[in-house]
Amino acid sequence: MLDWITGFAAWELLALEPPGWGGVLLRGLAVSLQVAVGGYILGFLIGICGATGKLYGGPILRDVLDVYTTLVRAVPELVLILLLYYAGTDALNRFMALIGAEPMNISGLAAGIFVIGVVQGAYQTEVLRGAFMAVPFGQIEAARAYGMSSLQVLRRITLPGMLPHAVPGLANLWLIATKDTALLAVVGVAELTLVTRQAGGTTKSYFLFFFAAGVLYLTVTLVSNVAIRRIERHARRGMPAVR
Amino acid sequence: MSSPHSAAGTSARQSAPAVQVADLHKTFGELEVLKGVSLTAKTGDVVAIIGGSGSGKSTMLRCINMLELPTRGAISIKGETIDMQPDGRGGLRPSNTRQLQRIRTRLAMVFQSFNLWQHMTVLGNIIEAPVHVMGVPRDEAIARAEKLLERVGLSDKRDVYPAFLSGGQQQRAAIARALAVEPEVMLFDEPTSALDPELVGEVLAVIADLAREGRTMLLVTHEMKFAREVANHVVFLAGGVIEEEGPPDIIYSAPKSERLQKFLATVQ
Amino acid sequence: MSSPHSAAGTSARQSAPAVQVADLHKTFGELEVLKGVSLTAKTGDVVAIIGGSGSGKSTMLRCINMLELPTRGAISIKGETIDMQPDGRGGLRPSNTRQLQRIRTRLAMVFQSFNLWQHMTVLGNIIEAPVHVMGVPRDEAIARAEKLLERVGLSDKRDVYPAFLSGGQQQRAAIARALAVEPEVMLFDEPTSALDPELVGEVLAVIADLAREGRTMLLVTHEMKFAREVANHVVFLAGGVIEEEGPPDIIYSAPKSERLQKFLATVQ
Amino acid sequence: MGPELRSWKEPHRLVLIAIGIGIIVFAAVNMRWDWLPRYSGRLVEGVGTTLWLLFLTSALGFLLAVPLGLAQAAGPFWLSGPARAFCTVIRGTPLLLQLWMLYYGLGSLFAYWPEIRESWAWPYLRSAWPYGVLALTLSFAGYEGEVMRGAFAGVPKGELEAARAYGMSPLTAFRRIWLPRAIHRALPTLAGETVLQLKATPLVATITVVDVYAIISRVRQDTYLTYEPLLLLALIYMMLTGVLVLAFRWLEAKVPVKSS
Amino acid sequence: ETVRVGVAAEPYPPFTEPDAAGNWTGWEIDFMNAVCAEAKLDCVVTPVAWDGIIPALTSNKIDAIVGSMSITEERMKTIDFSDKYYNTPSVIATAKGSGITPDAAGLKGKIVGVQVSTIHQDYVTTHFGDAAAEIKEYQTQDEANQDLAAGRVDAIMADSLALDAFVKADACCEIVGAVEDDPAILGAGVGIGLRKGDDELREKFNTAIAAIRENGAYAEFSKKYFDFDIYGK
Ligand SMILES: Nc1ncnc2c1ncn2[C@@H]1O[C@H](COP(=O)(O)OP(=O)(O)OP(=O)(O)O)[C@@H](O)[C@H]1O
Ligand SMILES: Nc1ncnc2c1ncn2[C@@H]1O[C@H](COP(=O)(O)OP(=O)(O)OP(=O)(O)O)[C@@H](O)[C@H]1O
Ligand SMILES: [Mg+2]
Ligand SMILES: [Mg+2]
Repeated sequence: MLDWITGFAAWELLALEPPGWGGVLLRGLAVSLQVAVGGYILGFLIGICGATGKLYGGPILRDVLDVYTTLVRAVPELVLILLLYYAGTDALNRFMALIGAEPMNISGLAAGIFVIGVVQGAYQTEVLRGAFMAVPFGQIEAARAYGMSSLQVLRRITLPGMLPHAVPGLANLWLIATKDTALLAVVGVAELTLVTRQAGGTTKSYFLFFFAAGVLYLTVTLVSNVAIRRIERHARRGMPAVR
Repeated sequence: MSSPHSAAGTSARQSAPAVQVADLHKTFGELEVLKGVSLTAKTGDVVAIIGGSGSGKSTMLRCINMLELPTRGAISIKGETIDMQPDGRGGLRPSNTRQLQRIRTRLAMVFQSFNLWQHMTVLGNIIEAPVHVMGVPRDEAIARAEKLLERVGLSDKRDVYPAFLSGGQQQRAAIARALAVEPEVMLFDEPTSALDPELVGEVLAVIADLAREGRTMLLVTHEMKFAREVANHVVFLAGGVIEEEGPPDIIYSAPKSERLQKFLATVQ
Repeated sequence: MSSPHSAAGTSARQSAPAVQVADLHKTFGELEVLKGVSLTAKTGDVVAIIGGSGSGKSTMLRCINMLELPTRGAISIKGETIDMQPDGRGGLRPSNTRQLQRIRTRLAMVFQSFNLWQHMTVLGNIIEAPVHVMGVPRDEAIARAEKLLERVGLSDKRDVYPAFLSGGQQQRAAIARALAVEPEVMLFDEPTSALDPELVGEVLAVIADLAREGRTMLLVTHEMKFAREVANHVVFLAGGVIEEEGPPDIIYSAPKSERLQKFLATVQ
Repeated sequence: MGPELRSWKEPHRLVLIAIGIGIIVFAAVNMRWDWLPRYSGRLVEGVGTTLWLLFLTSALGFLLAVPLGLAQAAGPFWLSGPARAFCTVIRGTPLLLQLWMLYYGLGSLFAYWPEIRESWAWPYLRSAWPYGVLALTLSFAGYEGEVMRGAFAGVPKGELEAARAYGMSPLTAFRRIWLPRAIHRALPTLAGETVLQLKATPLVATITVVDVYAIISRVRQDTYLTYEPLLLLALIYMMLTGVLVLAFRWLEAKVPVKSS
Repeated sequence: ETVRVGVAAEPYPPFTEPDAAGNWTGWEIDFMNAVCAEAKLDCVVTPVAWDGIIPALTSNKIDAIVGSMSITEERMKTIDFSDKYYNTPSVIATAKGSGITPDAAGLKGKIVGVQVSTIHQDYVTTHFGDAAAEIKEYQTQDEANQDLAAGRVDAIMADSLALDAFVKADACCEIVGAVEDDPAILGAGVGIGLRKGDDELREKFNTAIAAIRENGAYAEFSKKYFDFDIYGK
């Protein structure tokens, strides 16, 4: 009757080929990573625009962006995902209908990326804004004094100069993005957490699959950490070590 | 400027003054900091700008390369006047960005707080403007940078990041960065006041060296003794105008205005 | 210590010296910083410790209240020797924690960088040790703290957090904190060197005041003139040993050792 | 206060506020809210459960975080190693998964021991909230342990030396100086983490704990309304977040820090 | 013409469950295939969280629900249904030898588990709400089953077939009997959920359901799962 123990010992259930569920888990992981990467990149684009808007935009833009970041950061991701998932696609389709186009069939994956991107965007806006502000203004003035155009100042001085201040925050957000994908289970996106639950439910070996998924998530985190440390070392070149 | 003796490096063909400031006004909000300043520096001149704290020395220097936009007046570099137009709020703004960027490369500013780019090595800082603004080939820029580093005595710090240099070394690197654009005029804003007394010497030595070479320089400084030694013209700013100017010997030994007398008494 | 004149506050019954350091050795890894230092300070003595940078002045002071554990030697406060035992790695460690804690309350240290507790107001800092270490009732501690604040001229800063004080005010608060434990000996480690020149004066005035009162004090300082005025005994540390010691008049006007002569020449 | 008040009166803000009010009025008029009275009692209870979960787990988690942070900042390797491993695992896996692992994994295992089933602990072990509390507590401890590590390490050494120099025992120095100073340093981060903790509480609804999110799910299932209950839920969480942020501001203001 | 058919993403054996190859299997999947083949529709299975399956339909993410969804008054306000395609009684399962009877008296002071958004939830709340000590709501039937096995609930109520499969697979528990019928809540069987106004699709499905009942296809694939006719009366 201890089927969680027998289940736990049933390693063959993790085989990559059916009837093993290993392949399903890995596919789920791939979906999770796709959503995380996509959402993160979308969030980064939103973040760059948001940060520039907050720093250099007019008063209206700044207030609108403030409303965006405050709202998104105050409401649980789970609720945002439900709201954006249903309302977002619904609104899009109504809009398509309005302009007379075919209703778009938005896949769960795309919706997931959109949702994670909007959430990430709010946080990344704040991280990037802080990093922008951490670049000493004198460095920008020096660049102007040497005849750089605004674009050159941004590309050659501001962006690389803010990197060391942005990397820790951005790294943290990446790790959050990988784990927030688990919340998409509630809208039925077949990411790692949902397929884990399906595998557990079908085979009754809950413990085994939760454990396996935990290991997969942890691996993603650990691998990310190694990469982050590299990036950080590169970004922090030229900064004295802090202890 | 009517300096009697002209320094070594002046060549005959350059008849236009290196820097010409005409009727410069600058207002911050309510505060009128510059109330009509005019100044001419011929090629090879070394002009020291002195004055009390808050008298507008930095502001004047920063207006020359448009880091601060003047409220009124004109700036010419080597006879070329920077194009400006009213900004609609009672001030001026540059109307030709390309011209401004080009002129800025002919002026090099050395800041009080160095403002080296922290994410680049010393070499990277020096070749940045030549390569990315003026389009000098990288190899050539590096070769030239190495000569400059030798000149300011920093050859061994070539690949070090600024954060790992002492203040004096950072300021010398900043001077090398300024020299790398082969500027026609160098602007120094209190280049030694952020330094410990022991480090001041090394930087002043480099500047004195440049002066001997005949470079056109405008420098704001509190080091009266030094200004006296290297400058061939001294400008005393007070109350938003040039209160007195002239060759250092006369300014220092026989100040006419009462304000200048008081000022010299407090700093010496 | 063989100071000829003994200061005011000495009472007859206290025959044991206030501080006695015997054959103190201290090694950091390979580096032997103190190589056998002995020192006696009678009650009411004001001992100034001078010496070049890195000569071990701070280390010696820190050994006296065991912030640094000596490698060899003995420390006695008012005749009570701090119990120590070998730590098994060639050094010593205190063997009686209660005794050490008790003795520490009889010694009060004033740090170069103040080290006020930032999460407490000035008053909180002052009453902390009396209330939480010595068990003085809170009201009493507050009443005493207020007197001390008045004494160092900080009555109006009673409820202010340290971050909002100037350096001189912070150091005066630190002195009040030290006085609050009614220490038998006060240890000062360069109490003014973290201060701007203008703030140094206020702190020195308070210390001079304490000296006049007859407090036993050991102070490491670079202010030679001040040391000369307040100390009745000067110790010159060099190369890990006491190179020379004696009354300030003799030490300053007729230094015997060559090292001391050189040292005095550089600092004056 | 003055400039802030004035800033609300800037024309574009007034327009934004008007738009905001417009949206609320539109929502109130055009959406279905007739269900609200029926559920108001249960909603209040749900908010109560959410807050209770938040405070209990943050408090317990913080108590755990202190030793975790201390072990990592100053402990010997055999303490700092496990502490770091704990924090890494908690931070490296989704809370949802941890929650299910505890409830559906670990929790279902107790049932197989008749001794446990008969014991006094069974009523607790069979209900869901202890697992929710445990998972949220561990999660908070994992994240906050990391924060406290930095806070402990960041307390200036001189202040600790001063404590020793005044004869404080290690325990007194910890209690009076090190810990309060570290908490003070960690407070701004702590505020953010507590908001994140609030936002993590709805996950317990997936293991049958009835918090405000579960009530709203119930409303959605009863009424088949898609947006209205979720909008109300978002509003509730926004208000709770606002209260939390204000509370932490007030706490932080108790020990002012000089802003540079 | 493609029809996106929503099924609950959580396994609901023997009606819908994914296998390790990621294919959906079960009686309802077979049913769906048969109906779609009959109606010449190109149907694709789209898993959606049960909790959000109706919003998914109304917000146009799917076109039909084949998810053992009972036809009830309350749901009819929001969506349309095809004719019923099966109907089975609702039963109560408990641990073996619990002595619990499937009525309010038997469940007095007990903890009852049900899946959210089901007719069973409504039924339990209405009929046993006062008697039971607590009603626990689960996102999936599977979790409710599991908690019954783990002893965390004393009884669960669900569709007889779902519980039948469960008690066959797990020796812990037994079915103690059907609850008293309440057509207002338990409804008129299970139908395909459709967006309101999608009458064309509903007609196609209705015709197809009638046809496969007629031509024996229904009986054919049902044999694999059940030894009786689950269409009901
Ligand atoms: N960006 C600004 N906004 C407003 N006021 C300014 C600004 N920059 C300078 N000022 C004011 O203009 C006046 C002149 O400033 P400036 O920096 O030119 O003085 P300075 O002569 O360089 O003084 P110092 O020797 O202290 O550097 C000062 O009163 C200063 O406060
Ligand atoms: N914790 C330590 N570990 C290793 N070496 C140390 C340590 N503390 C001090 N030292 C070394 O011991 C020597 C004496 O240091 P100490 O701080 O006592 O000098 P000092 O006389 O106070 O100098 P200063 O006037 O600069 O404060 C120095 O060479 C210093 O580098
Ligand atoms: Mg200036
Ligand atoms: Mg020292």
